[in-house]
Amino acid sequence: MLQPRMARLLLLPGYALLALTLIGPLITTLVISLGRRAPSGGYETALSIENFASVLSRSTAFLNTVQLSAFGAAICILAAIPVAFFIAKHLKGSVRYTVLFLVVLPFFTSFVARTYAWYFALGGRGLPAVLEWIGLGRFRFLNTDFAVAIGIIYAYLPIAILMLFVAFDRIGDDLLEASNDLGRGKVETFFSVVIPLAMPGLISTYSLLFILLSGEYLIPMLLGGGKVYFIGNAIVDLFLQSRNWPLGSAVAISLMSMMIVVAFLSQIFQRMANRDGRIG
Amino acid sequence: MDRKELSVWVEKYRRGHISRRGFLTVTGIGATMLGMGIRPSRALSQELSGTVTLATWPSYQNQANLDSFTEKTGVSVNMAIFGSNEEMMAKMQAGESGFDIIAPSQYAIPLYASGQFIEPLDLSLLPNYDAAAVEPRFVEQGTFDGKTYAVQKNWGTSGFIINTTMVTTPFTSVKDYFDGIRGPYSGYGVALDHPLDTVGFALKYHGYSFNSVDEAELKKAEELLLETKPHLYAVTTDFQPMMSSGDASIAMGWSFNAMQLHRDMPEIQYVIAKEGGEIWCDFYVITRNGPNRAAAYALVNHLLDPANNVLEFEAHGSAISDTRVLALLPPEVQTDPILYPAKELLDPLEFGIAEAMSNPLRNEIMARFKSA
Amino acid sequence: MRLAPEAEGGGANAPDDRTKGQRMNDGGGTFRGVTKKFGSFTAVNDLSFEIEAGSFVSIVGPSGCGKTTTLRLIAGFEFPTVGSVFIGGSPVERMEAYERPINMVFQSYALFPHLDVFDNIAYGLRSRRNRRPAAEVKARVNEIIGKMQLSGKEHNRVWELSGGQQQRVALARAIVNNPKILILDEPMAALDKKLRRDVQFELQSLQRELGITFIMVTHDQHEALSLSDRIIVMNRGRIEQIGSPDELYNRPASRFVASFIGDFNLLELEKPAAGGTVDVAGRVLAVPQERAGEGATIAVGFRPDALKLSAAAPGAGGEAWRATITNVIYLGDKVEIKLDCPSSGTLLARADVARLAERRFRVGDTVHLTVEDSDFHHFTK
Amino acid sequence: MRAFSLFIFLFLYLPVAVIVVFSFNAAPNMSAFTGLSLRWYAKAFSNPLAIAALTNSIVIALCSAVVSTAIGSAVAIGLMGTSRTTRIVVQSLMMLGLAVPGIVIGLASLVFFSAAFSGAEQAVAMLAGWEQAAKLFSFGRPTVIAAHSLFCTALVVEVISLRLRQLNPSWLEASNDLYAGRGETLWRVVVPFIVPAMVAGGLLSFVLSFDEFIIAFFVSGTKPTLPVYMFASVKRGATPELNAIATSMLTISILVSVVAFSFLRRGQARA
Repeated sequence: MLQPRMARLLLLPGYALLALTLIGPLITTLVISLGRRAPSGGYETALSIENFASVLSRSTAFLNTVQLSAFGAAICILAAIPVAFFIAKHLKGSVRYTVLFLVVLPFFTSFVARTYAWYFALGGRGLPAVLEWIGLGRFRFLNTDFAVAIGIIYAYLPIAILMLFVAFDRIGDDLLEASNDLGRGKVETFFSVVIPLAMPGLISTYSLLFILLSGEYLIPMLLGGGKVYFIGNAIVDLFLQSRNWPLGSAVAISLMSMMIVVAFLSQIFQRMANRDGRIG
Repeated sequence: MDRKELSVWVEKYRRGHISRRGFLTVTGIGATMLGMGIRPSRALSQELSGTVTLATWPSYQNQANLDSFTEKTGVSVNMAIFGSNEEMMAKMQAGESGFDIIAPSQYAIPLYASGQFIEPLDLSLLPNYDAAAVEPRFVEQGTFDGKTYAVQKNWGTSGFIINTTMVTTPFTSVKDYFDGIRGPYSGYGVALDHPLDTVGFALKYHGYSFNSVDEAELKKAEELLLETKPHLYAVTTDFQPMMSSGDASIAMGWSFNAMQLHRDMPEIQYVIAKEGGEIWCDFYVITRNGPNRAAAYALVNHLLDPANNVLEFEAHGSAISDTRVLALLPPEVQTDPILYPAKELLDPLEFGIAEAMSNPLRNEIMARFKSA
Repeated sequence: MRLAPEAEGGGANAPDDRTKGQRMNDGGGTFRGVTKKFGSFTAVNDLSFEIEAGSFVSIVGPSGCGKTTTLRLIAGFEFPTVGSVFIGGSPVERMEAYERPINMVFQSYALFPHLDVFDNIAYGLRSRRNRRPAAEVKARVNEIIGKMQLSGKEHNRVWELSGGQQQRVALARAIVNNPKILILDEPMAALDKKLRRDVQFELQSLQRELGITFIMVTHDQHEALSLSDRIIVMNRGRIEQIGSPDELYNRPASRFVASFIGDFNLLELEKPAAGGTVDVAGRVLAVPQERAGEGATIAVGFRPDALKLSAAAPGAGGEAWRATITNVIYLGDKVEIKLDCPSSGTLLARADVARLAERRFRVGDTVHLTVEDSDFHHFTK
Repeated sequence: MRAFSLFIFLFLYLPVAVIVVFSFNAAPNMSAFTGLSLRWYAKAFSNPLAIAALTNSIVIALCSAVVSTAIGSAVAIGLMGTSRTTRIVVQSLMMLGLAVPGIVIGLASLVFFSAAFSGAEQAVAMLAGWEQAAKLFSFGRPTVIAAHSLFCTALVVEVISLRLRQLNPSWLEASNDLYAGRGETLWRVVVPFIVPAMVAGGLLSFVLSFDEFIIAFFVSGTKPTLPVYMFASVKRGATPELNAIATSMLTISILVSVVAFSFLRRGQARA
């Protein structure tokens, strides 16, 4: 429907943006990853793939990242599904948008501050003190996988709710009613109609969350206290602490490759889910 | 500048050893511009105006001094806050050139100087600086190749901060730290997220120099660190809340952390290890290519005014060695055991050095320690 | 109507800049050798036909026959690969949809969800190419809202309307622009049967009242038969036959048309006709004069009403014209009887209930069949 | 489900509550609540650094939201009319823009912009002989906005594409049929249809840009954004001043959003 000429025109600013902020910097990263650490840190021209071989030295961080991201994204989705469904299908008119707005509202306070608030909430004088007072014993949450998981779930839950809201909102009420009519209760309808139809949305949400999570840096830094160490932390340290930019770039490129694979798989799964979910 | 010299600079630029503006200036491209009627931006002008940018640490300057400077000169002061010397240096190495003044620690100065990020100070523009009033060992840390690149701001030490209600065994040494954490205090120790100190103390445990870059010695240090890692509660520079909440009982830390914690909770004590550790000193340096050099000199000079420096002390709470300032401070400050420890405690301390900061192996050990 | 500048000298003729007299002349459409290919698939193959201005034309055919493509070629959503399209005598095959004096009622109605009823109807009158003054827009839209019995719904959201109301809005949105041709793409598809009848009557009256050429695509042959002046029957991208409902019913040009329009009993011949006669299960029929020039007859057939049943053997045809009744369906005044005939397979008979009153046929009965020679249609294709 | 939603809301608001409560704490640190006080607000609002960082962040987030909503909408619409290959390439690049870790894009942008600026400045100085050329470009708001616009645009494209998938192609044909050309159809049918997605994308962009830390840390030059400032402060021990800043931010945001919301409502009623 759109004329190719107009389409090209509309895409032009997008191309410019991509060239300036993505392609240029990425090529720079690639060039740096083939270089060598200068004696006092930074980058020195060279041509070697040695840095990519050294990426293996960060395998613990990779493993940590993948595990917690996969887990965190799953929990985000599981927690977001009832909320998003509730907003999309049980709330009407302006109420639903007000509620959606309330989901986003915590975002308006600083992320650093919010994460720092968890630092205190999970710290010795926070939740553990409450639990001890109740008589459940002495807990320590900070600097554990648990704390980092709480942090990332907290940070990414609103995104999950928003994305799933869109996915659920697209499913017509008539389909739910049709299923109810065909003798399936609410729960059964949810699993036999809503979930299959929302599958592409679920998959894209999960993969986006996974990708965002695996690039996370601040949360493990603040709540992991150097005990839970993501690949993002490894990259930041390589750039800002050891100033080994070539290795940092190589690790970054490896991480990106992993993300690209995830995104690619997500596309394939979405397409498959789309095919399955198509009606007629 | 002859051809050979130029090619050396070109090579340095190519390797990223110097910044692009440094390169332009040094190689005479700046001079070419001058010849073409282009006045280099860094030319000093007598009139002060615009904005001057100071890169420093959090809670490290007194706003009152900056305000009075603005009032006096009309130059507004912008501050960029950094978390560590390494961060600051990484950003400079990546080509950031908007800072006029930076506040690095002693070990970073040779790197900035050799990388052409900073240049020897024109002391005639800093009448408030009196080298004779500052302890020579600190003055010396601000020089490179015999030239003064930096003027002292404040100094401090690295040691251990313990909560005496939780740490009941005697605690006086690096050994007590590592053995304590691997022993009775497992799960309650904090190491600094700072390669120089953390690797340095691990070296000290084995009796080596804090600044060692010897491979064999570093290997032993790494073994110790990796052994300790599972017993640690955290590896961070932001350990004060953990200490005050009782989540941690032993932390590797800096004297100003100890000051703050001790003030609120007297049971928290500062220990300078008997084997030694680090003594450090922060400086003001003026960047080579900062946008407002004249104002940079004026601001540093303003901050070094002894009366103003007293206000600075109130803000950062670290020791100052300028005798003119000390004379203005209450006597109990100079006898404070955390701020001004006894000489015999200070003697074994070493200044962190540039080689240790930039050594690839030390950095890699730190990275492996953190990712373990 | 705004045509291409070269067609009408660039004048800003709006769709309504015409008198009623002209309307009858300039609303015709012509296809000349139109072929439309999508890649290697030929959707429409060498189509040529004329549509008389002011007539109600239906295009029918099975799914995939090319009727929708033909419609879209008229509307301007597709452009011919080869051939020309004329509207009111002007070539339009290179004109965009928004340049053609044609409006369409979409199958799904395609009402804009972000606009209310009034704004949906006013959409065309507010388009840059066709902009009317606000007062006129208001007057015309209100008039049409009244005519289409949508009063009081002006500011309703379109999704709040019933299916019938939505269809009226879609219709109003198209005719408010006074197009030369109104295109209706399966307009009844989404309506229930009762409503469908009403809408059919309304459409017919509306077309008479407006005098606009209506072109309707439908897969429902009954709908086409009852509404249209002329019907275009399409199959596999080609036209099978164009004619009035009467012509199509009584003189189908091909086996396809015969089977598609109305019910038909088709008998494929094992041997093509030879020497002016055909042998149909033992019966020798003379090929009618008018068919003789078209080539060999390959099939014959007859309408269900031509088939007469009797309990006793009428003589000719013998065993081949005996059949067993498998179904009897009463349709009020008519009865339909399905028969299993050993020689011709399944046949359908239809008769007035009144005529059958004296004898009741039951499932399982064996009957003798009679068809007059003149009731046989002969097909060469 | 209602109960669970309520629980999730509690979870989302718990840290916010901590921040708000401790911003009024009289104690010098966050270890205990000792009494009500406004001292941290006084301190925050007399801290020009914090104020400058806050202003900076608001300006950057606004610009990023506007830029990325404009570019993102154009791209999402443009993608409807391009070849499959172009669409896949652009979508993959956008996805990449979202996926690239901030640290990578931040540092890479710093090095890349630095090189590009230096080249451009030299060219201008040599060719035009303009003496101020060496100061022509510097890091600051524009660089942060550019870098933030990447992931914000990617997000907007995603959100709007999702919406466009629900666009009934017949609407476009109907519009064409009703004398509206392609451009007019875009403006009168497609754009109104994606407005909710644009608003959502814009809001999300604002929020993400406002909170983005690591990219801003690298390319904000000498003017830190609020997260950069806060992060640096946290690294040497946070004070409740941060809570006061965060609480103020929250208050302003709520006010702005309520105003924006009521405007949107009024606009809806009129349309």
